[in-house]
Amino acid sequence: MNQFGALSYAITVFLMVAGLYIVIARNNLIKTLVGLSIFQTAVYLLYIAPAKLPGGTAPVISAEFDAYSSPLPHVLILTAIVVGVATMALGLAIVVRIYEAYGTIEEDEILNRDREAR
Amino acid sequence: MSDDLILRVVTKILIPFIVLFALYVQFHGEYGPGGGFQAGVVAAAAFVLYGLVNGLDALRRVAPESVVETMVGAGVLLYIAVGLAGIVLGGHYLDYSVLGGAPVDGQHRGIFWVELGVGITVSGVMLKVFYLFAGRRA
Amino acid sequence: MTLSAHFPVLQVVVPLVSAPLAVLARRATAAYAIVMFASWIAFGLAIALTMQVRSEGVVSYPIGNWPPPWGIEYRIDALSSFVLLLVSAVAAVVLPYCRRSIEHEVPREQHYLFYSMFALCLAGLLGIAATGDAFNAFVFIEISALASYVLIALGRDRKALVASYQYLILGTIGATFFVIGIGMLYLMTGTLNLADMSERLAATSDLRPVLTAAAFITVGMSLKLALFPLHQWLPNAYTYAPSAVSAFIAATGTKVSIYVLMRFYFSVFGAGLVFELAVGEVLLVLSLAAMFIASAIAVVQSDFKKLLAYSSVAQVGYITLGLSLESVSGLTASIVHLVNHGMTKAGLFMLVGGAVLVTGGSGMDRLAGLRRTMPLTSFGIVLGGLGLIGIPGTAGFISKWQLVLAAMERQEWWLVFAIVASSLLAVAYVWRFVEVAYFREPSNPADRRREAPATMLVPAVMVIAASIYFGLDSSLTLGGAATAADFLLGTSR
Amino acid sequence: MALAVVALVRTRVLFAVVVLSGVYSFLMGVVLFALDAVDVAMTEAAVGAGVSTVLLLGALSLCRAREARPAARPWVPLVVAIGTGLLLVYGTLGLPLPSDPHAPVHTHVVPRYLEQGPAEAGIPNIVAAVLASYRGFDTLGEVTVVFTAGIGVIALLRRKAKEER
Repeated sequence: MNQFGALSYAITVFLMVAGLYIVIARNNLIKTLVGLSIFQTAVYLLYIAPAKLPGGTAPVISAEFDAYSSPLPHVLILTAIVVGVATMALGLAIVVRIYEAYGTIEEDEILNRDREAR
Repeated sequence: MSDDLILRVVTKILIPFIVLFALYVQFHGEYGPGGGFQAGVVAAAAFVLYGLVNGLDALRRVAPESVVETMVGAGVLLYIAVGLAGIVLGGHYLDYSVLGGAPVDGQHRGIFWVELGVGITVSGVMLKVFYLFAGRRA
Repeated sequence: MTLSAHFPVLQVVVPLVSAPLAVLARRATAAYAIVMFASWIAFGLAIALTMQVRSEGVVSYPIGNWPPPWGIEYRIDALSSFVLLLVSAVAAVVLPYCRRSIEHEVPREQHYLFYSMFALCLAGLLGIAATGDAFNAFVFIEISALASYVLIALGRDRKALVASYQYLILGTIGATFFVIGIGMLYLMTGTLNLADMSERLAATSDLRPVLTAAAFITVGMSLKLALFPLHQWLPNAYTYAPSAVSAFIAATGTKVSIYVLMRFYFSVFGAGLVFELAVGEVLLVLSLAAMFIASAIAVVQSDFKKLLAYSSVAQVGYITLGLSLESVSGLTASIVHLVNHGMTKAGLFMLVGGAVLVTGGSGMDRLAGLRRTMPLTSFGIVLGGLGLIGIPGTAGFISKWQLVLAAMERQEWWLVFAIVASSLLAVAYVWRFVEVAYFREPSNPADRRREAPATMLVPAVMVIAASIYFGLDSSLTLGGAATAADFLLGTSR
Repeated sequence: MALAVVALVRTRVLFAVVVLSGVYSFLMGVVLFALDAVDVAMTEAAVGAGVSTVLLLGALSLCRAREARPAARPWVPLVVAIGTGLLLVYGTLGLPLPSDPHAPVHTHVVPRYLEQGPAEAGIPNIVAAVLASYRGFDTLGEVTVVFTAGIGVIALLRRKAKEER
């Protein structure tokens, strides 16, 4: 079970690094947003993985089970998912407006166009 | 898109079931997984499907944009109001125990209305966002 | 229960409820009235809460009547009531200003949405200050952040969209870092209540996750509070946002993030732990860098709003400098500068907003000869500028003097010198305005004298006047800050 | 899942990026399900694989569909990202391992939810009970976030681009 634990942390860290890399390195506005959502998703694992108990079950109380995974992280992550998608929707709306105003969604091209306009 | 007869028939059959499923998820969330948020998403999906098949104008007749915008605000308002009801009835903010005779009844009632508020706002927002993105193309 | 027992939660709920009401009202005037009414109530509540904290000490409110740590607790102490007062006061004075200001900047059919967003931003910021729960703080950080992205994107220039996008990306990274930090703390302690967390952290044996959490929270919040060099989002956001938004967010947004950092440093981790980590040294270096580099950048700006924005980055440096000194007097300087600078900057952005409305832009060339066309506005900006420099008689002096005292207390004479030297840079950028407005001829000599509309000018002048008043009589601000600093360090491990 | 992410980093066709992120979210949903987080899994599948993908496709159809060219200096971001990762590794080394029933996650606050939840809140799904009652204020915040995003999108997209200066 310890290997499982270490593995889950390893995956979490890997996803986080990959997501963050996309966010910082990429020029394309939409891809940056995708990277951001991967980065956020990795956090879900950080919270949820430690909440599981071996032999436990989902936290819906019934007479058949006596071990449940911890419900509180689930609640927090539900909220985090919603916040994530809300941010994504807003980000995309801004991207659409940027595209209409500039005709591109590449960050450096946008900066160039602003410089030319000056 | 709307010319395909099979597509129209299939969606016509499908949509009531999706709505039914949304209602199930909304009101059964206390016993199984689910709740207002998921139900809102599913319910909005039903309308989005209708809009995709029958066109945006047909959808506007079923769910006028102004109604949808009202839903966006109404859900949040409902949630906040349930909280304030707790204060009015002599408890704390969002204290559902004072909403019914026995504390557990109050909790039930509170959770029911709160989840409903979530469902209304979420489906409203999803639908509104769909309108805006889809309407932008025209 | 009496109504006053509910003040902590009403403080946040009143502005919160005005947001959906404004949307349902649809009409610009109705939405405006609702939100303004709510923000004034919020201001009144903040005053009442400050009194309560003064007489009774910490006020705790269990939401849903679930005792903490099971439920979410609102917890108002000397520091949070101070921040609540700042945020709600700025909102109460910026809102009357909004009406005429945004008529020129935002299409009329969107006004009700604008006011709704403004209410949400206000409610979010107040919620951050009021809550005693780590995850609840994250949720309200996101409410205020999303609302401010929208408010900034509503600026007239297309660059506002890009500024808002960059802010969204960096802000979300910051918030996610914050969540990672909270997650680690939660995994170590099993609680989200800040007071409970602090107690249980004292008992943890393995410090590695705690230190990592401290690092993540510091970086995350530094992004939000625009600590040099993580300030990239700020200048464009302040420059291209609608004037009223610049004024409100500049005075409150970064300040509340600093509050969160203070809260975690002193009420959760404990001063001992944090400053063992060399956080003080790092903060000190970055603060000095902000004070000098950002001020130097400000001097060469060709847009006055951008100049003020870079000056904000520099002024945040003074606040974090006080924080890095690890002493009551340093912390007092931080907290009092939070308010003094917030006030001064709000006034300045409001006055510039008026000038933008009349002259059509905030470029330095547009402001040429402003003394002739808008004498009152120009004079107000100069007074505000003196506050940025820290001339005696202004609020800015009070906080800088307090900072100097804190540095002398530690016998760091070079630091005293650095504070004075960086103020000279502030003289340089304020002089830019004086030179343009007072010694250049208007680009169009036919321009007649024309001040901004009274609903904009009066609130702006009131704020600047307040910044002078608190420069002459600092008992309220400095006294409050000292109490808060004493309380924080007194209760800190 | 990791493969999907690697492919995602490398590809420059935005349509593929969107599809891959949908696949990734769905896989994440499966993993969460395996971790006994049923509610979360359901939401992640519906939101990550469903709503986000639809939103991304919608935005994509309004914009250009290819990323221009790779970034000029990929080293700085790589260093920052890996630095963050290393810090995280350092931190996780000290965390209680998952599946330890004595970890604080399972012992401090949670037992009351599990033991008293059905009696106090009256419903057996503890996630719903905590969500709507114990931490109901968080959920109010969450709805407010959705509301904020919704109103924000309305404010940004309802106006036609032509009115822009």
